[in-house]
Amino acid sequence: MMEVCGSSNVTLREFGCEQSLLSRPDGSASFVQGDTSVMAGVYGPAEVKVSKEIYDRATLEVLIQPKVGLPSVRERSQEQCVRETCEAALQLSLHPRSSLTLILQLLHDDGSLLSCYLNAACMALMDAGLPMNCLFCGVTCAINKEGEIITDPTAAQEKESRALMTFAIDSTERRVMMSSTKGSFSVHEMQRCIAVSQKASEKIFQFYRDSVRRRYSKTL
Amino acid sequence: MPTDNKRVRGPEVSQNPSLFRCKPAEAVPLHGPRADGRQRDQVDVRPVFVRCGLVSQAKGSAYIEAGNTKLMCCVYGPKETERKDETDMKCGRLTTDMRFAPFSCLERGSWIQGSQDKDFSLMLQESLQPALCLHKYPRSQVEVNVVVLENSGSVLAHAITCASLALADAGIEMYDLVLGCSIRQDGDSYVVDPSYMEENNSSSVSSENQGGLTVAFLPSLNQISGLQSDGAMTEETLTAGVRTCTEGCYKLYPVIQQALAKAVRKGAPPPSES
Amino acid sequence: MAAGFKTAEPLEYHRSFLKENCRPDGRELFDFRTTTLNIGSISTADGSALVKMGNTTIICGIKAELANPTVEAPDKGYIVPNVDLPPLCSSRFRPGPPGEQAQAASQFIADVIESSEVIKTEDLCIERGKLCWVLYCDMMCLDYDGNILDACIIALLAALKNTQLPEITINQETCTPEVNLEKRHGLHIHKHPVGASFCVFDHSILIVDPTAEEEVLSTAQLTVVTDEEDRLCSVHKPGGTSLSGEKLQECISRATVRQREIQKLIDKVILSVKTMH
Amino acid sequence: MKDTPLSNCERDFLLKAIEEKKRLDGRQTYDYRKIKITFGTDYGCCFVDLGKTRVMAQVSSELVAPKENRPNEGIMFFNTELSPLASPAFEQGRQSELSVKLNRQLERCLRNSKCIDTESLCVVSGEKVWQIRVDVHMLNNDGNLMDAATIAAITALCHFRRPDVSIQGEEVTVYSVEERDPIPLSIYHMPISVSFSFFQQGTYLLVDPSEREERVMDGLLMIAMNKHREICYIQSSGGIMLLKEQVMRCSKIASVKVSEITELITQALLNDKNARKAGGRGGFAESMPQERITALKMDETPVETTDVTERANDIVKKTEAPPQTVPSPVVPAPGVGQVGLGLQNTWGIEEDDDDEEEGMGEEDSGEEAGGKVAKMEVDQHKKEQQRGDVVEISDSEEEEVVILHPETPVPKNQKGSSSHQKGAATSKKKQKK
Repeated sequence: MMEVCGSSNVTLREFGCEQSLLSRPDGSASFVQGDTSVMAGVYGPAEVKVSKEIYDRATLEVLIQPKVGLPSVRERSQEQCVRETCEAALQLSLHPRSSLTLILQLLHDDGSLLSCYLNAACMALMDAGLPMNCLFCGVTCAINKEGEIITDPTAAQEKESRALMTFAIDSTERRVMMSSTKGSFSVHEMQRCIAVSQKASEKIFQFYRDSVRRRYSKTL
Repeated sequence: MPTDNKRVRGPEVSQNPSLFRCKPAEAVPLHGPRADGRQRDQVDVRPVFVRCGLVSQAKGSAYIEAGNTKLMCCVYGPKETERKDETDMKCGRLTTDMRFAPFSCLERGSWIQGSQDKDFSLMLQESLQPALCLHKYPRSQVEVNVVVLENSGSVLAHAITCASLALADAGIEMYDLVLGCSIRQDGDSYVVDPSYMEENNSSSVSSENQGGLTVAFLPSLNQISGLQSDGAMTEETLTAGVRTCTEGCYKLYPVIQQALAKAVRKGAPPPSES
Repeated sequence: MAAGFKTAEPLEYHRSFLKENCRPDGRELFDFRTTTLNIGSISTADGSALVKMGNTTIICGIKAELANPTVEAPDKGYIVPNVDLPPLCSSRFRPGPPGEQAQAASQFIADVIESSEVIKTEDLCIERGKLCWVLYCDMMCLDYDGNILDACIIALLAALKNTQLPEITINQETCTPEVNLEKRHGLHIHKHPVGASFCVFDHSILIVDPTAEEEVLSTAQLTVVTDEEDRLCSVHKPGGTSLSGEKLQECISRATVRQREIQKLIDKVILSVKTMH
Repeated sequence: MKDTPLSNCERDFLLKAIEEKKRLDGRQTYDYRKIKITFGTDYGCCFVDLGKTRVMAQVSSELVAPKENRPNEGIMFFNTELSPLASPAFEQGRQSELSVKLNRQLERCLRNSKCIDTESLCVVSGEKVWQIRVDVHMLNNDGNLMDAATIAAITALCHFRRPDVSIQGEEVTVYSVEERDPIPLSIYHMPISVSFSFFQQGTYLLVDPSEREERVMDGLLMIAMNKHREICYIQSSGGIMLLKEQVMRCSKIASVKVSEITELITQALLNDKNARKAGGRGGFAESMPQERITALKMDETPVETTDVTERANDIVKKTEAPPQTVPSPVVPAPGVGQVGLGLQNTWGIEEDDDDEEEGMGEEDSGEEAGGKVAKMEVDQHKKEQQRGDVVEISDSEEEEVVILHPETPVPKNQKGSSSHQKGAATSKKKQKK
């Protein structure tokens, strides 16, 4: 058994978010975690291509754009993770036979990228005003060589770590919506990381709430 | 910079270890008995193993193994034509797709289909089409997909046989089965159903009568639906070659018939009392 | 009658089985389908395996080639895994470049190889900075009936264990490699990762080893990969409805049992081939 | 997704407004929209906001072999990415006409004007040179993407630092940022493009058209110029006839605009340099507008972890330990094995030949035919027996399928297999399924 993780590592870096920053998309947001930064845009509900049409719900497409070069297999796998998470959160059956497109543009990668994609995606979906069952947020945990948990690791910390886990936590029951891991780890370590992520999600959801409250403070 | 960004990428270049082998590869004997013990200049085809209806998702499927050549064929359809603009109101369409698994040849192949695959697909389509009653399937298409798992020669010939079996298994109406057989002519002698080594190994003794020939044959109608030859052969050799190939097809015929009968018997409702 | 019900209301059809704690094909919720393994059937490959889990069939062929190591990692070789879902295996796949599912599967397998360290890429180095092996691990689905990830991992592992690399020496005078194709040796397999996939029905019911139909109707999918030391190599849940830590724990327990089962199977099959000579 | 079409009313309205020398955003004819230049955390990353149009450029470098005809020159590579983020009409991964056009223009403007000293990018002549790659991502299209893209690309190139290299003999060492300070590119001049749109066959002219204006314009004239008033590139598109005076007037306007923009870029680069020197953090968190109601920042926050370990332990303990013993797999033949009794597969279950089933099913604990999948069989089709005589084939399959030594099937690529196969003239068949 590992000792209780050192508290100094269990922090979330500076968070920042700006919504509606792009004029063309129906919803947009940029999300910053430390130096990691992602911009997200949502189009839809709009007309769908016949080949992608689903008769009882909307078709959601997620596109991840890397900074240099074309998207590769890695981006495709991340797209799948983000898409299936969003699909579970969105009430897609309200918009049958229509298309939703979520584009995520990487601006800078300094660790915890997948969680930043998820957070940016959630903020953009909110900005687009799409009906959702719940919100979700992404938390990345790294386990370093000493067995300590580091939340929201930087790229350097990720490199040093022995295992890396990213979870998407839902806002209603704080359960795991998505999980993506790297490296090998014990069951205990995973359960601890889940528990830490659930705690961290409280902070992120509070941040969501604060930023949305601030945004609508004049209209309310 | 054309890179394949839809697959996990390896190094830009890599080489087959056999390029650096210390001992030269054993040469294929040009006279006398063949490497696998079969007879030269005789209609000595490899024993084949065939089976129908292996793939649960497909309408019809077949697997064929001849020597080390292994290939599989699945048939989907008849279904609505995908390309609406090509819908034919009177006649169905046959589409074929033939590909080699990357590990199927001695040299690792690429996932991206090369011109050879496309060539084979086309040959396959042209050989099968005459045997199908496509007029019975207006506005629809029948898809034939072939995957070569291991290439040990005569791939096209066996693909034709396998595909026609799969079509029959799928219950697509046909005038007859299509059987394929190929020979390799090397000067005066020839080998039937050549292996990969025999296909790619030609002696430079005589430049005349060098070539390969693949025939697609409808056995009960006694008609040829497809013929492909490369190399240079005299008219007489070619005619003789075609004759040899049809003979080879006749040898396959009972095995194919029997595999089909077995699949039909299995698929038919049991003659039970209930 | 039943056929009509199944076609018209597939979800209700499955629910009526799940209510009784069983599945339309007669399995219980935590039962895997029969898993059959056959190794070494492709002679053109350096290692091969064919895996069938129920109807799902995956063939994995490994080809080894020589290449230069990268400047960044001069003492490492390459492992290049790719999963192909050709139109042959199911009518849901179209010809052309691999779709999202195939790409995500390829990336998943690559991640499992890296995380589990089934093979250390250092082992593939022949001469530092000069020459190394590239293992092209190509997995092809021949019959798609769900749960390809588990089948791919088994096929990959068995094929790697079946792989025999030719002996290679560097000629000191000419500085060129010399390959002896007759003399071959196996790879050093460090870990035995095995996956177990689950589906979530109606946000709560967990079933293992889903068929293609169950996958479509489910609300979430989850794959747990464990090795022989009960360490987790991957907990991959791409999304879908949420699961609590307790539910995940259930899946992990099932996955560890499955790991033992499959490792035993692979070992026994490999052994059966070895004892033949 | 399709772009929303422009209605005739809108079109007429826009043209009428232009005739009345009015623009929708309140600008005058020759006004440029507000330009904002920000930089990313790493070198060579630049954002340009031109009104609502937003573009990002990222420069990266890589050591590659030079082109054969220019062994002493580095390579400049431009890639324009029309991200679907910028407009619903843009599609990912497809080279649209617009993206090819933009890329061409960018290349002509920045590569062909020889503003970058490519010879200084050579490391080993004929062997290794730097390839400088410029990726320009369009993030929001509100017109005049080209001007924004050139500003972003040239600023990013000015901002970029490549890693230092040293050559000792044949060994080329690339130093990381920590080891040696990276080196900026040598840039001779900064070409900046200025776009002019023409309406009503060239009667009206507007500088820096917005997206709406672009949709109703008849033609476009693009002039790229540096601050020394040297024209680097000029292109007119859309098929309008321009008078010589019009072009001259445009070039005059361009020279004014270019000196303004150059000044702005220099200032922005200087600011960034000072900020970096002072050790202040650059990057996105800093560039986020604080005063906007849509933006919010949260400082670094600790996460409560008091009962985390307990909770994890609880969950692990609660689930019952998995059984240590697992069923033994069945190995009916060398190279083949099977485990589990579940759903059967269609591969080979039709084997009704009873003699095939040795060693299968017995070991399976009690359950009925679950494991009875005959996955392996040795079929031998003796074609010799049927040679030439098709008509007389009997219906009975037992006669046709002759099974030889079913107890010793051989996996195919085993070395020993050849010895097994010697016996029969025709080789033994084993289904690999």
